[in-house]
Amino acid sequence: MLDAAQTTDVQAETLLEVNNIEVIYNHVILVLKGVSLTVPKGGITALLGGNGAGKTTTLKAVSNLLHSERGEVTKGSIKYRGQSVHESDPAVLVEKGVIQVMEGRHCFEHLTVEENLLTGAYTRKDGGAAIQRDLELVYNYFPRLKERRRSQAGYTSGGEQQMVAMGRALMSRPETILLDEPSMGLAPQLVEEIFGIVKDLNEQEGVSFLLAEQNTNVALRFAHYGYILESGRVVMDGPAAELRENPDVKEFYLGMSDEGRKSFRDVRSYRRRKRWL
Amino acid sequence: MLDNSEEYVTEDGRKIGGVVMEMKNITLRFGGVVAIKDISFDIREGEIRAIIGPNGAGKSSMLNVISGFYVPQEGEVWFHGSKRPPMRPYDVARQGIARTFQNIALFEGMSVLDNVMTGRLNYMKTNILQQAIWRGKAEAEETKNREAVEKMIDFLEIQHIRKTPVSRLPYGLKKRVELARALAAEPKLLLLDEPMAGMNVEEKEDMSRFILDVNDEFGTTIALIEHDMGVVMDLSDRVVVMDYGKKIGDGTPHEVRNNQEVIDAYLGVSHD
Amino acid sequence: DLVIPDLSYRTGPYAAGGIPFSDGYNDYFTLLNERDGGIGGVPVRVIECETGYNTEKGVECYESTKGEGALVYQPLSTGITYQLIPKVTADGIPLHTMGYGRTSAANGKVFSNVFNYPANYWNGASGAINYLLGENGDDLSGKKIALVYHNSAYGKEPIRTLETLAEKHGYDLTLLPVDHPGQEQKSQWLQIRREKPDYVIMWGWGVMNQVAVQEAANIRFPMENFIGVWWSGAEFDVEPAGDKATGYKALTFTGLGDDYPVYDDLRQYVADAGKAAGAGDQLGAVQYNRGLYAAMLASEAIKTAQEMHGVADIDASMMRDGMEALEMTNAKMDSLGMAGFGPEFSVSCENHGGPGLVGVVQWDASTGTWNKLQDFMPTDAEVIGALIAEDSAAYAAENNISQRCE
Amino acid sequence: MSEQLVFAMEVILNGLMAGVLYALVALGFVLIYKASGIFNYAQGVMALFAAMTLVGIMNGQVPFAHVINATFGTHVYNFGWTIPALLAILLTMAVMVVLAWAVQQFVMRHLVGQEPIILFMATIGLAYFLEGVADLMWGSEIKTLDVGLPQGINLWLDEVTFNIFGYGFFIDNLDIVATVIAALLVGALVAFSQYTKQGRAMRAVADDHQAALSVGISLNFIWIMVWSVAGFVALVAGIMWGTKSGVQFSLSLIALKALPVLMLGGFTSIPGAIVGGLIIGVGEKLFEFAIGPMVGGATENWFAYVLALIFLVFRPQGLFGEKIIERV
Amino acid sequence: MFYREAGDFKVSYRDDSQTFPIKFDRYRYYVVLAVAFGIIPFIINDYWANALLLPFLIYAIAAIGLNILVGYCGQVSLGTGGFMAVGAYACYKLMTAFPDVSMFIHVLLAGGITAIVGVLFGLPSLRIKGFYLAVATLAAQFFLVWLFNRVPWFYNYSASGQINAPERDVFGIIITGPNAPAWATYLFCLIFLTLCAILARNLTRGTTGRTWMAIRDMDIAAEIIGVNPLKAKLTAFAVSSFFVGIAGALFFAVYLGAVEVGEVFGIQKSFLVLFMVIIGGLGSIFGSFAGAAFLVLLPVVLKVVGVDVLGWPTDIVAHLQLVIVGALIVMFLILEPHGLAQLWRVAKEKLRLWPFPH
Ligand SMILES: Nc1ncnc2c1ncn2[C@@H]1O[C@H](COP(=O)(O)OP(=O)(O)OP(=O)(O)O)[C@@H](O)[C@H]1O
Ligand SMILES: Nc1ncnc2c1ncn2[C@@H]1O[C@H](COP(=O)(O)OP(=O)(O)OP(=O)(O)O)[C@@H](O)[C@H]1O
Ligand SMILES: [Mg+2]
Ligand SMILES: [Mg+2]
Repeated sequence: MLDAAQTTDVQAETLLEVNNIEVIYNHVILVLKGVSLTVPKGGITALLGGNGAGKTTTLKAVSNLLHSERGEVTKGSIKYRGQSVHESDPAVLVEKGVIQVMEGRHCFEHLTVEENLLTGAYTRKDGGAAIQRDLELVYNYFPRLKERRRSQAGYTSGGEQQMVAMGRALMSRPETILLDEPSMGLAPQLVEEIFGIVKDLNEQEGVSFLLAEQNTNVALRFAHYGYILESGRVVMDGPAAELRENPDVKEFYLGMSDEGRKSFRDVRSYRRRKRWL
Repeated sequence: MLDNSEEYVTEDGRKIGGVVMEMKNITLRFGGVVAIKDISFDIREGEIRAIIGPNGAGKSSMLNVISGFYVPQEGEVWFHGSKRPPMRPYDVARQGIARTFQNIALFEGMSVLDNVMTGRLNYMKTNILQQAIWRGKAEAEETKNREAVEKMIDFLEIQHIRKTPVSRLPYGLKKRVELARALAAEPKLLLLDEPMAGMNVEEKEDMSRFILDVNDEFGTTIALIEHDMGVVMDLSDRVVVMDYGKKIGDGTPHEVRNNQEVIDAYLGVSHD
Repeated sequence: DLVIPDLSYRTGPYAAGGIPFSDGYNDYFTLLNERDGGIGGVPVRVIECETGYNTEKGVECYESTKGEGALVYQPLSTGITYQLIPKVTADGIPLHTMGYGRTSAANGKVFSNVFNYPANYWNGASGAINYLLGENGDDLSGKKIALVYHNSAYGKEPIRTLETLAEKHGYDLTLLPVDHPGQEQKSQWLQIRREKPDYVIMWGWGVMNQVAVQEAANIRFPMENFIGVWWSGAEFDVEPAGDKATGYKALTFTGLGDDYPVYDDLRQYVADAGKAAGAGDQLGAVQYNRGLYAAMLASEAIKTAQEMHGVADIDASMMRDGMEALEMTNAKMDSLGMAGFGPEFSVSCENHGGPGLVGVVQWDASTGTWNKLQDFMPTDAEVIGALIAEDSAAYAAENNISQRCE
Repeated sequence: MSEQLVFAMEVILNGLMAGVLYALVALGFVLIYKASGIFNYAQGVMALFAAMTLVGIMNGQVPFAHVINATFGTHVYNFGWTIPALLAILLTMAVMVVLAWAVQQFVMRHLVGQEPIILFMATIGLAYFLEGVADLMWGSEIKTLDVGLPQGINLWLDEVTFNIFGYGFFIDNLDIVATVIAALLVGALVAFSQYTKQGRAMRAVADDHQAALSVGISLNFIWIMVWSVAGFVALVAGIMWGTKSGVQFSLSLIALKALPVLMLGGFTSIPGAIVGGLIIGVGEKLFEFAIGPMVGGATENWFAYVLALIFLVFRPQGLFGEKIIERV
Repeated sequence: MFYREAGDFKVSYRDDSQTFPIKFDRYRYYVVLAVAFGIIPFIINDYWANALLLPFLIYAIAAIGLNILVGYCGQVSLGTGGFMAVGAYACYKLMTAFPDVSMFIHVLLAGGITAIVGVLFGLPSLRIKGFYLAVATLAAQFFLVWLFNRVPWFYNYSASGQINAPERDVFGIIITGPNAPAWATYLFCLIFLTLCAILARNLTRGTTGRTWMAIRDMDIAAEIIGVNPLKAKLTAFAVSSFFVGIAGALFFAVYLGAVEVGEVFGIQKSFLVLFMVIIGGLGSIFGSFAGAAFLVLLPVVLKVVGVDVLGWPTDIVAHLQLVIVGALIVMFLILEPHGLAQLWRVAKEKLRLWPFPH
């Protein structure tokens, strides 16, 4: 078992390296304006930022899913383990061990929950028994899914679908997971659980994470390193612990002021907005 | 019978009115799945009523029952003191119930403005011929309603994206547009299904402000599903807790927060 | 030069019939140009325009070619014909619909610019019945005859005639429509199998023919009792059914095969010279001969017009006159190397339909040829004449046309 | 037994057989729809293309002979050899795989994630394209196709039924062959889509292209595979129909016979295609038999559609189609 | 730099919701109208009218109609050919029954009758959705064609079952039949097209249009926020069929003059109009024009280039035409799935930014 110290050691090795990329949608809408970040092996890297900052776009750029949304990476490079993955088929990336859990669940509606999970194992070649074992593992993580295994995913509740999406990604036995807003729409208990699982996987299996999250609070609690994105640019980065202490981050992303957490009732007066740009 | 005149005083001393909507012994099944099991609760005039519970508890289904999209196998819905006969969702909307959806249900092919304008359908009285001719009645009506809509757009601070097709908007803004669409209907009862999912604190604060303002300024009654306990505890006057289709708690945020059953089923740790 | 538009269809569902017809039509004019230097010294220019059997394209072709000084149109499509009848009349250009089109156009008194000699559908229907009468000792009473027809204007043409003749001769007529394209005819042929009609007459075009012949073979309907109209009597209609198609009969108003002197010239000046239209592999095919015949009739009409008006480079109205005064004699055909290729006939102001002589041929799969069973024989002019008069009168009334030729 | 009843039985039997032939075409649609949510209008033209290619290969025709001759003034038509049916079928299959690859490479790959109607349009464009290419390649005249399938009345059945009812039923041998082949095809395809990994991946792709990509399913591979299988089904359909009526343009119109079958059976169901085919086949033949004579016949074209339509009003996803998920 | 909206401010909501909010567009629109009404009628000849302009105008009407149904309301229909046939036969029956009434009225009534038939066949759309509906509309297509072919009353018992347009006029100017002057037929169709386009535009920018689009984008949500799906879908079917019926009437009476229903109004027609709508751009009135123009002109251009200029055999050109049209359709869809209209919009957007790349 790895302990925390080791984890930090291994951080030296960089798995994913995004270098100054620019993304344009529809040939006209410039969304990312030079984003660079690195994901070290065995680390949990958080990508934070408000709505429309470009988190999802960054993740999709990495996993090469932009194409089907009429977006393209026009500048910069993306390397995984030193190899450029910029032009490759998304499937190739999955085979290399990088899988993305997409924002908004994206379950296969007409497949049953179990079939959904099994598609996650599509690229695996280590035999049915191993897959079966992992299936049990996923059911262990999300008992609710086991109950609903035979229902069509389209009919499950929002939270259940989120679990399916997570579970499906786990089924591919990834080395790196790109997680896009895993906490969205989940009950608080489950958010904790999911992050618990993230932590487990990270510590026990050495899975690396790149995590796009709005829930800054939780994200910074679990992540090792964080990037803050705004309007398509990285405006701040640093070890999670440092970010947590940064007064600006505190105020604008964690909702804390010097007096501790504010009540949502108290923010009614029109406030100054902090923008780095 | 209900006592509609009964006044109710919340924890922080706000007075809210009598019962506007009451759900009585609602049971909803989908084949073998029981989404809602014999649940009763009420919503009072002018209050913010939260519905919470773990995933798959049946919260969204409950909203769907209220808005007439799901027809429960058992139970009754009382609205404004009378039992609601079975009716299609659009008739429910006409009674002054508007809502937003958990998985944003905006009309992706239309601009923000048009989306919000659809919220005012119930105020559109011209017939198709008048609209085809446009000049005169239809145009006047359009302009009048446009003014009301612009008010909502201003209120929610989305003026700058008025003409943008919603498909291009980021998630958080979409949520706001959806709220604008619901508000444009000037509803008596507003149902919000996880309005703050996928937002960061700053945006949640904004959204909270909007919800409170709506509640205050227009006196709109609000039923709200949310998973962020901070938000729920701060905003709501009363909370219903569901788990596996059953009601496991109902009361002020304070009561609910300390209910052991609720903590076990949902909150995990106590949230303060 | 003499401009002859060729509204052909080498694509689409009816290409199989359109290709050989157009090849023959083109090749004959090529022959005249190559061998004789045109007609009366003026070269012929054929403008081919693809319609795909589609009316709108037909209109486009018509409009784009009429300005070139087109002399006569031959669209080989009943739909396009109906389209063009009013237009050509207004524009003063003749329209020749040989063996198709609007039957009542045979009445020249009403249809000034439309010609459908030498035979029309009603001649066809009557010809088939006459042939059957001959087979049965002039008595068809009590016989059952089924008509399998393409459910379109074209296919419906013979119905009225057959019905009238049924009254006259006392046979039973069953109507079996087949919808375009006619790939599925199980129902129709099962019905035939059940009801066992004595004879089946077919008005088909396109794939419908092949399927019908095949189905007839499948239910073992006696092929000799199965007669198709001339548009259902080409090689490609029967070949897919193989040997089982032997015995199938078809009507014709032209000679079949390539046993005519004109073919020597065609080979010499056209095919072997590499000037043949299309792939050049259709010589002697049934529909090729029809195209050839149509071209021959057109060129003879041009000659007639040139003589009448004393002008070599005639225009459309002279062409019309030429067609109206056309006379086809055996001697003439002989001199063209096409003796017996078609019936003798003459056109007049009143009669634009010719004599309506109809022949019958029979398919022999083993040799792959059509054998002549019956020469060009007259049809029931009395019945047909009345029908033509009635239908053209209705048209004249509808369109405020006053009768000509008085 | 009354004569009408016996006739009706014969009609029903033939309807069943006709239904199988429709189902053969419908199967191709179902496959592609299942795998990509694409309503492949080009399926009919694919059948035509396959049949034309088969005949062309068997007869040793020079592809694009007409164009070559027109451009270079040459006179090449034939290689001068003929190829046995079985080998020709294999070669045609290879051509269909190449076609599948090309479709994927040049069309579908660029349309990932588009709305269904756009994809549908693309297949119509493809249909036009293929039709033109097929004609240019092999010429548009009618060709006779004979791969040695039996044809004509089945005498055994004729005799048996004659002994029972006093009226021998007509069943076409070709239809019997088609039925057997269709049964085998359906069995194999059901097993494939329901129980194999690739089958599951195929259905996943149909639901959500992006998500499928994100779990590492290669759309390229799945689609080439599915289009190849659909090409194979098209070839089978092309052989059956081509044997009946000769190979020519109208072959592509059999697609129209398959559509009501699809509707009735459900776009996504392989067994649905066959059951739908049977119902439509029997329905339209019976209607034409019983009601047709009263209304003037030729009812088959529309009756199938109206039958399917009425049916759909009660079951909007067809008999076996996946339930249309309606949630908010 | 040529195309700007800066400086073009709106001071009222009324101005803001007009058809061409940008001045430049508005002027261009007036110029087009002026040319269409003021210049073309004087220079038109038979070829241009009959081979190009009439089909373009009439198809544009049909495309607008279908676009309302498919592009705005999201109900894919393959029954357009059948509905055009209803328009044509209604017009024929009216023309022959009331010879003295103006053609203008006949055509409008034909549209009205088609609207009723359209509503009838639109009823199943309440239950049936997506491609199921598309295929279901084929029932209308085949049934209607069969009906017109079958029942002699529709074709006034003529021997062949064809219908022929007798000569009819509007204010004494002959509009139908072979003697109608090219300019008159052109103007007649142009007036209808202009009216239809304006009506369609008015409907689609107001409440009706929004309910249609709501149904298209997400029918369940639309119903929950208060759209009555029955009403929305049926009005879409009615309005769409009205336009399609007008197009059918004009197609028969003014353009072709004689019609054989199975051939002219067959399923190919349904596909053709759908093509126009999609190539042009779903949910765009301008797109309907662009699509109609494209698909009417393209084959003619290809033919002229292939046969007249390059001198290729007609059949090769015809086949190549299929290949090229097919390839172009696919290419356009890949390039811009939202049609020519969107291509135009993107071009404008770029022009607005020009000379800056973003
Ligand atoms: N398909 C698209 N076409 C055009 N613009 C797009 C598209 N997808 C995203 N955008 C734009 O790109 C910007 C970044 O979007 P992105 O989804 O990456 O943000 P995000 O940080 O993930 O936000 P959220 O937290 O709301 O998910 C937004 O302004 C959005 O409007
Ligand atoms: N139309 C339906 N058909 C079948 N099952 C359904 C349907 N709608 C909901 N369910 C089931 O009912 C249960 C309750 O679902 P619901 O969406 O109400 O949950 P929820 O409380 O909103 O959960 P979440 O917080 O995750 O959104 C779930 O198990 C879901 O799978
Ligand atoms: Mg995002
Ligand atoms: Mg929910």
